[in-house]
Formats: sequence, C-alpha cells, structure tokens
Amino acid sequence: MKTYLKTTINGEDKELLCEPRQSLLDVLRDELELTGTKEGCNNGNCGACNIMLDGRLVNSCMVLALEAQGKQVETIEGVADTEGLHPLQEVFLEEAALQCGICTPGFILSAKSLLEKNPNPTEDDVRLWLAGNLCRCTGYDKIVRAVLESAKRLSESPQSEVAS
Amino acid sequence: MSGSNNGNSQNGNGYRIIGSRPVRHDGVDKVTGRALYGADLRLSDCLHGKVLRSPHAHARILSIDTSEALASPGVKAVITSADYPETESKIIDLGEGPAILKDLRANLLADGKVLYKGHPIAAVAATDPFLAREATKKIKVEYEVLKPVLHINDAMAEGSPLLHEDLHTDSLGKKSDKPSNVAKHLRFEIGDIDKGFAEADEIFEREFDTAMVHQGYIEPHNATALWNADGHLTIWSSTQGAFSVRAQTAGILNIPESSIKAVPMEIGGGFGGKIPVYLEPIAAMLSKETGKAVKMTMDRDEVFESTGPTPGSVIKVKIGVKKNGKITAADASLAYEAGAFQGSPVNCGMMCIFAPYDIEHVRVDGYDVLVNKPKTAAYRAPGATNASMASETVIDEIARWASLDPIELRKLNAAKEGTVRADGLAYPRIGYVETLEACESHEHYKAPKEGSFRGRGVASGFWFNCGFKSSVTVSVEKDGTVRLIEGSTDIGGTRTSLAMQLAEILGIEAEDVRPMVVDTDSVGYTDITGGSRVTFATGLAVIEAGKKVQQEMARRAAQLWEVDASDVEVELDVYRSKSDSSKSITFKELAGSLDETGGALSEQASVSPQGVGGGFGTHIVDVEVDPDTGKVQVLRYTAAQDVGKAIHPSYVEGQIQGGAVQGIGWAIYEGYHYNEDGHMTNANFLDYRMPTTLDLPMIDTILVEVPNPGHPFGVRGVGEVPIVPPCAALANAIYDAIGIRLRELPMNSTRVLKALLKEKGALPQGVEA
Amino acid sequence: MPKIIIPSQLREVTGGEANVSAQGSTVLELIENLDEQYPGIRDRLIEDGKLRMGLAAAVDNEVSSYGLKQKVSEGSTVQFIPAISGG
Amino acid sequence: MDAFDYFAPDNLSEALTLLATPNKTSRPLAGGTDLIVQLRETGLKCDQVIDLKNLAELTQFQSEGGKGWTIGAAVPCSEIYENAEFASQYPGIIDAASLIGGIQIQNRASFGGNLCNASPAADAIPALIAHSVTCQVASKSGTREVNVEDFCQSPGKTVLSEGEILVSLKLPATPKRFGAAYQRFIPRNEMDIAVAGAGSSVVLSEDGKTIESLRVGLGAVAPTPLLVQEISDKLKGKEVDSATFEQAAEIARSYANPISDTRGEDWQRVHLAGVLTQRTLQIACERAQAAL
Repeated sequence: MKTYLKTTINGEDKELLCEPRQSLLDVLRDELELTGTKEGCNNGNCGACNIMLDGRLVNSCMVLALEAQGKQVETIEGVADTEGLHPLQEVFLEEAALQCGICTPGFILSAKSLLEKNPNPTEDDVRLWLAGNLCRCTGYDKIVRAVLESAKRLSESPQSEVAS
Repeated sequence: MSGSNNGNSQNGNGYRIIGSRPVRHDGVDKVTGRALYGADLRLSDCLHGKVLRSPHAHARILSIDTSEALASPGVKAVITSADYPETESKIIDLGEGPAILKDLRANLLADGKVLYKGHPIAAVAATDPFLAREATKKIKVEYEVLKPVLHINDAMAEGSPLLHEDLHTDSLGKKSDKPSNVAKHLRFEIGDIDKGFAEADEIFEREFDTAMVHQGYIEPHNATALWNADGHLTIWSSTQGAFSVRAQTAGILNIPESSIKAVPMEIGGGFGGKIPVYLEPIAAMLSKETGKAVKMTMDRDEVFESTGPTPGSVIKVKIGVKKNGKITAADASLAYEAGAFQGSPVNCGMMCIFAPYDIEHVRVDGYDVLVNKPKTAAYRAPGATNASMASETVIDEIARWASLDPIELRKLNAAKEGTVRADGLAYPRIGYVETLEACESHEHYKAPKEGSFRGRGVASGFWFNCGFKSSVTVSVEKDGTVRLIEGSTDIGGTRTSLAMQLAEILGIEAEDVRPMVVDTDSVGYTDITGGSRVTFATGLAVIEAGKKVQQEMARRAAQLWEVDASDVEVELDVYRSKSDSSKSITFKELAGSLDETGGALSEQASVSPQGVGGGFGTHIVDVEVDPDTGKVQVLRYTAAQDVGKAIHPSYVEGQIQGGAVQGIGWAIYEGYHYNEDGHMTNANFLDYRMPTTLDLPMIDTILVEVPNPGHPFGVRGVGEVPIVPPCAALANAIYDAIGIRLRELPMNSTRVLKALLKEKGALPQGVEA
Repeated sequence: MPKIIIPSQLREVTGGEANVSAQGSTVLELIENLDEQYPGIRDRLIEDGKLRMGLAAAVDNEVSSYGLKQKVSEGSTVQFIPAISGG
Repeated sequence: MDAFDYFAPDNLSEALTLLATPNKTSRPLAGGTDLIVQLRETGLKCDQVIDLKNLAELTQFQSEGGKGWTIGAAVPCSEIYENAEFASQYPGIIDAASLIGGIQIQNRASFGGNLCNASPAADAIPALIAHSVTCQVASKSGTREVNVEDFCQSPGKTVLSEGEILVSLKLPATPKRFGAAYQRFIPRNEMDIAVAGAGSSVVLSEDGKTIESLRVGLGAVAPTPLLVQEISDKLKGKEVDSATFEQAAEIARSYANPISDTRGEDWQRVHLAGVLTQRTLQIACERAQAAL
C-alpha cells in the first residue's frame, strides 16, 4: 500500500508515495530518476549503490526507502557543485581510476566519506575503507592511488571545505 | 593535459600525442553519475519484463501453461519458445563468427528440454517489475526431471546421460557413429611427437582440473526494446557489439538486420560476457506482442546462473625435456565445458597452451564437452588461462628439475619471429623474450625473499588478439575541432585511445577530438569490442579516415591559395605552399574557411585489417601462506607485457592491472560451486568471492614496447594477455612457499589447508585427499 | 603450385601426408583440386558451400576473413586453422 | 519481494503491540542487512516490517558508570567501535564490530540483528560470549535477561517467544588484568561470512603468568554459537603458555560439529576452531599483560 515519504536529497526536500517494499535504491532510480546510483547486486555485497544517509555511508539497496523518512540523503549527483568537480572526481579522471565507470559513483561516495573522517589515510586505511566497493576493471591500483592523491590535494588546497 | 609527451613507456619515440596521458573525453559523465547505462534508460509507457527460469539442471518440458500468469494483475504478455517465428536458416553470423541458430534460440527460451538450472523457459511483460516477477511464479511447467551430468569426466564417460540425443562428435567433418556429449574433437600436430619424446631425458606428465568462473562485470545484463507498428525495432542494451546485437536478434527473430537499430548504452564491464545476447530478442518479442516498449534487467543470481561463464576444464600435459632444459616434445589434451550447447573456446586454449615456446614436436587434442551448466561464453583471452595454468606449472617443475632459474628455462625455449606454433602458424615479430628480460632485470625479481611460508612464482602467457571489421566517420568543425564517430563500445578508455591516434595524424590536440560511440544507424559496420582489437583495428580506420581528412584539407588550402593541390605540403597541423613559403595556414584556421572552399568536410573509412600483433606477458608474484589456515595472501605483483606501443599508458596499465586481478581471483578465490542436483550454491557476490581492495597489493606494470609491424604506431592488443599468466604464477609461488604442487583451481584456503594437513599426515580420516 | 598443409585430422584422407600441393588461384579452387587427388577431403573442409563452421584459411601465415574466396598466389602456403574469437 | 506494510514506532510499547498484531506476520527491522536480503531472496513471509530504530531503548549506547555498558540492540557496529572509551575496555567486541562486512555494512548492521538472525555463522557472537554479555528481552508482560550463549537455539531460531523483542545487550565491567580478542576465518580479507570464528577472554593473575579465569566462544562450527565451558573449567589456573593454548584448541575441536557447505568443509571448520581458539587466547593474554 503506497506510503508517503518526505526526505532531503542533496539538500533538496522530496515528497513522494512509494511502496514499503521499494528500497531507497529503487526510489532514487525509478521514482526520482537519479540514476547515478547504480545497482550491481541488490544484496549489499558490491557498493555500487553507495549513498550517504545522515552522514553515514550505506548500501542504498539494503535500506527501505521509508527508512529515509526525514533524513538527509546524499548521492553522487550531489558531490560536484556549481564551482566544478570535487577533487576526488578530478583526480579519478586524471589518474585513470575508472574504466567502465559503473562502480565509480559508489567509490566516489565511499572515498569522500573516508576523507571527511580521516583526511590523511595510509594506503591500508584506504584499502580497508574501500573493501566494500567491488571493481572488476581496474584491479583497484589506480583507485587507491587516486584517493591518496585526492587526500594530498584536499589538505594542500587553502580554500574552505569543499562542498560536501 | 598531464603527462609527458612520450609517456614513461620504455622507448617513447618522437610522437606528440601517442604515449601521453590526456584525461578521457567521456570521464565527467562517469564521475558525476550522468553517464547513461542500460538500466538508467527511461522510456514513457514502458513495460517491465521478467524471465521464468528452470529450477532443474536437466529435465524434459512436458507442458507449459501460461494462462494463469497472463491473467495476473498488470500482465500484458507471456511468451515461450513456441512464439519464435518460423525459419529455415540453420547457421547465422554473430558478427564474430557463425553460430547454430537452433542452439542460440533454445538457450534464450528452452525448446523441449531444460539443460541447466536457470535456463530461461518463458518471459512475462507487466506494468511493473514486482508484478512481472510475481506473474512468472504463476506459469505452470510440467517437467520430467532427468539426471544431470556436471563434470567433464562423467560427461565423456560411456553411458553418460546425453544432453542432446542427436549430437555426434565432429572430428573436422567426420561424425562419430554414436551420439555423445563431446560435440567436437580437434587436433593439431607438428613434427613427430613420438620422435620428440624418444629424444627426451625426462618426461613430465601432469593433470589439471579448473573450475568454471564468471567475468564478474558489476553491471547486470539489461535490454529495452521497442517494436514499432512499421516493423522497425529499436534495442537499447549493454553490449560489447551493437552490430552483433543486430545480427543475433535478426537471426533469432528471422527479420532483416536492416529493420533493427541497436543503440549501445554505456557498458558496465563485459570481458567477453556481453558479446552474446540474452535479453534483447526476448524484450523485442514482448514488445511486438504488447505494442509497447519493454525493459528487462537481470538480477545478480541470474547473471551467474544464466549468462556465459568461462569453461571449467580437465587438462593433461606431457612434456619431454633434455637435461640442459631444452624441450623436445609437448603433448596436451584439453577438455573444456561447453555448458548446455556446443561452442567452448577449447580451440583458443589449444593454440595458446605451448604458444610461448619453440618446440619442434607438438600434438594438442581438444574436446568441446557439454554439461548441464550455462552455455559458456568468452572471458578475456577465452580458453588461454586454463591452458596456461597447466603448461606453465609443468614448465616451472622442469626448471627446478633442470636446476635452472624459471626465467632462464623460458628464455632457453622462448618463441621468436618465425617460430611455428602448434596450429601451424609462424610468428611475425613478437616480444616474448623482451618480457622475460624485463622481469629478470626488475627489482622485484632480484629482491630477497624473507620470512617463512613465503614464495615467488613466475609464469608467461600469450594471446593472438583479433582484427575483424571497423568503420569510422571523421568530420571537421568550423572551430577546428574534429568529431570522431565510431561504433566500438568503450569499456577501457578506447574513445580516448582512438581520439589520440586521430590527433596524432592531424597534428592537433587530443582534447580537440570529440569521440562518440553511436548506434548501428549512425556509423558503418563495426564488429564487437573484444579480442583486444579496438585500439588496433578501429585505430586503423581512424588513421585512414584521418589521412583522407588531411588530404582534403590540403586540397582546401590549395583552393584558398589558388594553387595546385600537389603544391601543398603538411607538417603536423600546418599546411604550407611548397612554392610560396609565405602561404601557410593551421588546421584550425583552415577549418574556419571550410564554407568558402567547398563546404562541409567529412571522411569515412572501413577496414578489415590483417597484420594483427599477438601479445605476450610474463608475471612475477610473491605470496605468503598461513600454514594454520591455508590462506594465500598476495604480497607483491609485477606484470610485464609486450604492448607494441602504448597509446595511452594509463589505460594500458589499467588493462594489465585489471586482467592480472581477474587472474588472481580465478587462481585463489573464485569458482562455481554446484551441488549434486546441478544447482549453483554461490550465485552472489558474497560467496562468489571476487578480490576486494583489501586482498591485493598495488599491481606494478612494465610496458614492454616491441612495435607490431601491422600498425603505423606499432599497436598490439593489450586487454586479454594479462589474465593468462596469474593462475600459474600463483601456483608456482605457492609451491615455492610450501613445497606442494596444487593442480586444481581455485587454489582456495580449503584446498591449500587440505594439502598442508595431508603433507603432515594430519588429515582427519574419512577425508579423501 | 601453392603448398597446402593438411590439418592433422585430415591426414587420414591424404594417406598420412601433411604437406601437399594443388592447383588453383583461390582457396575454393585449391580444395576442389585437392578433392581430385584425395577424394572426400572437400566435404571435410566445406559445409553448405562455405568453409566448415569454426574453420578459417590462413595464407602465408595471415588468417583470412574471406574464406573460400581468398585469392592464393603460386608461391603461397595455405593452412586451415580454427577461427578465433575474442573476449 | 512480496508487499508488506511498514511501521516506525517511536516507543517500545507501541512497537511491542505492533509486533503482536494478531494473524499478521511481523518482522522487526534494525540495520536490515539480514532481513532485507531474506525478504528479497528467500520469500520470507512478512505482512508488517516494524522499524525499531526510533526506539531509545534500542539505540542507547552508554557506560553504566563502572558497572559495565549497555548497547542498544539496533546500535550499528560503526557507532560501537567509534566510541574510544568503550573500545579501550572491550577489545574483543571491537574486533567483532570492525570485521563484519565492509564499512557500508558496519554502518547499518547491529549486534542485536546478528543475534536475532541466529545464523550458525554467528559472525560477532563469539566475541559477545567471551565478554559474558547478557541480553535484555522485553515483551508486553515485562522484561527478562538471557545469557548471550543461550540466545540462539537453532539455525534461524532464538529464545524470543511471540511478542518479545531483544532490547539491549548488557556488558559487565571488565575486571582488572582482563584481555579479550575475536577472530574469524574468511577466505578473503573482507566482505565474507565467517567460515569459523572464536572469541576468547581471560583474567590473569597479579604477575600475569597464570590464567585465573577464561571464556571461549565459538561460531560457525555448530548449529548455534557455543560457550566451551570445559575450557573455562579445565584451564583455570593454568600457565599463560602455548601448551595451555594448545589444550584449549584441543577441547574446542572436540566441541565443534560443523556441516560442509559452499563456504567451508566440516573437517576444515573443526581444524579452524582449534587454530582460532589458540590465536585469540594468545592475543587476549597479550592484551591483558599489556594492561598490567
């Protein structure tokens, strides 16, 4: 039975009706047409559907849409802003840290939440934090290097906290 | 544009763009989530399709009753194989080689028999995915369940249950008298095998068993189809070849290819697994039946159980060698799982198994064996990894027996230009020895091995790469930028490697080229993205079209200066009059005056090249084995590969790193696990264990550049070679660490622990070794 | 006359011979000529008027995609190898 | 996934009423990392999902001032290991909380959910056993306490009866010279479910040389998690040395009676039960000695 859902996505309030059995991933993609969040496995094992829920990195396929009632949701579409790409997005491109790109939104969200929590991670910190994001094209090498490089660039950049 | 002009490859020479590392053109959409993949497509008034799949691995279909499903809420159509249109043609062209139409159809919608658990039987179109899925449960199917046959040895045995009662073994045109699960027997033979073994001082004979594995692309299959009232069919799907989608769908539905427009969406990984079609013809039939667009996507378990994993195999290798390490004879028998229908890549495994070596007397037998598992498809150098696991492990044993360094032994027997392979072809210029030397001189190979239960392994691999057909169109814009329209779906950054080749020809910047992958109505015929061919073959089309543009631009300059065309010469992007050096104009300026010199400028090129450059790779891996748990941890990995010429070094490194990690997964983590009913028990990313960031070190690469004479820039295919060496490299490293030879894949912790306990005689009784 | 290397599985038709020669300027003509020398070999190589499925002709070490219509010069060597595909 | 209704009560009594709705199958939801997969893939019958994450009793997480700590049943693992004060006292729990799935899973999965799922793999439960955790259960008629080692009865079945909810976990204060550790064996380094798991805790003598008392919990080697009481009884007072750890491993192996499945063979799990007992006891002792 369709139920009313009011939540905030990338800073914008959204209201809609959805079925309780629809996951947050289903609602983002099918109801709100925010298709940047991807489905890879639909059972919490690949990270392609990563979003931020009240500041926590989660698999949106494992969250019922109604659980986002009154909460803050951030998706890949909210990472860049009018001034341009987030450093992570820029470095991922410069370092060829993606090939097919289906896992990239998930990795960007995951890496961003890491850097906000630990601005100066070691390689092992990065590998532990990103273990929940699967990639089949890159072998992870350039992704890990891109996150380490982004951390350096963020710490060097004097201007204020990048849009998060 | 970062990166030096010559890149860091070993012998960067005189190119402006080739070898640099420009940012890829299609990157921003991918890092912002704007790129549209098949499942992201939104068509108005679109139905959703779901497939009913067989719960049995082997059964006869006695009856199918779709009436209750058809009457379910929101359901608009239900189809089975009975809905296929009549056709007499038996063989159709896949755009990548011929295929048996009857098999192709039966694999998409079962016809009389189900041959693997997950085999599609019927498909439903409904107003939403939940309703479609619920309706599939209302389809009543009556089965006569049969005994499944799951292992190659059982399938080949006398009296084994037969998947196809009418299938006889084909030995190059001769049919066996009795029906069999062995669809094909192939044999290569050069020299005199008996003479070769007679000359040997020692003969090594080993047997290997490798498990079925999956390509593991993160994006599940998807397809949307719209069959218009005018009979024109449009298909949007995630595919490695839009023209192949068109060819297969046209063949299966018996409609002209020209009535289909296939639109390749961004593809979320394929590695060969998205060459066959699984959903496109079904969505098309549902769309025809309902008059509406129909969108279909697969769940992850459907991708594992019902698409095209690569074959498990049983491989026997027998090698004769002299005391000094010179190999005198090599004999191999490869039996590959074809799955439910014939057509495993055993022939490719046969060509690759001894490919790195110059051996006078070689015999290779190959068997294409049907088992009650999904029909196997290509997976990155299909067939070569299984074969290399066998040959490169025995080569390592021989090196130790001859007390030679493993790389020394390989150099002693290495194939070079002119060496004749088992299939009879002689090599053109190749760079295998160079990859061995690159590894031998690398710091990793010289670094001391400290710590107990640690080991280092080496292995080599080969893949011949493909040419096939490609077409491109190049148009010059008034602002001096250039549109490159091509049909090769871009999995690994080929838009950029093609744009760079065009920029190099025209003397402009890579950023001034706009590469676009377009649908089958918008570019000339182009074969699949596969066989590591795009940068090579579509690259050749780009070069040809680029030269035509350059010639036309020279004619335009001549017109501008009212001189004869032959008076104009071009250097990089500057056109100059030979007779009057004051007359010179840049590409950009000249583009601005296109209107006055004849109007729009657009050139087309179609190629079907020969001169394909095969590729070799040699990998080094250090591992540590936990003696108490059997867990193998990869500590360090270095991969050297002859890439001919690295156009964009970052993406060449990316192909090598990605291929190596898929090989590592294949070696120690991944494998289909079937119970005795033929049901896959690990059809999800939890228990089908693909390596994560935490399982791996950085993957160091060495780009060896021995140019391929068949390409102006020396390009060789790079995508498939890197998956070939890892399994054997890890097997050899594990032996170096614990002194035990493992000959079954995956070499997971269970198997390593069992081998360790058996070695210590501590294996609990009742546990067969 | 072009040289032809007989695939291992067809040497039973050529009395064990691996290297033979035949007359013709295309792969088809060569096979027709071969069939006169070694009856029955044509049907092992050709099916429904085309090279048998999964087979390709290689002329002077270059795999051809033109099948039976591939031109062959006097000094060439022709072989039949499995058609390959990529992944 | 079949249709169901969703409720997110903000007080315990309303939640209990909803869970006891007549002729409706109601399922409690905390992190959802088990429930949602089962609803989607096993067709688990469910008419109502009752989201418990708005209930203060289940999201509480605080020290009881020297008398131990209370962790709400729905508190996600990441919140647990991010609490530095808690982490310093309960190392075994931190091992468990930071091993389950990836970061995304740890931001949702809860110990309460893990317990109620009662999977034989029992990823975190051996650590809870090692720390002598008790489960606070509530129903309309009142509350009761269950030792964590008794909470799971058989695969998928707990002691909870109709209309009962697991509200929180009580952790006793850790005595002096206390050490604990948890390890599980997984084929990869992350994202897997335990093939075998062991949690150990020790209280050492003044000089740190002998073990005054110890508890070992095993996971994934029997239909339910096990407290190996015989280890506590037999090895009390023994030296802190590898012989003692080897004995403990021997006893642990004797209690393991696992099945074979996709994730591991039975003999392998028996062997690993011994190895992990040995390793976690050793680490527990090292941690206890470090705190002397």
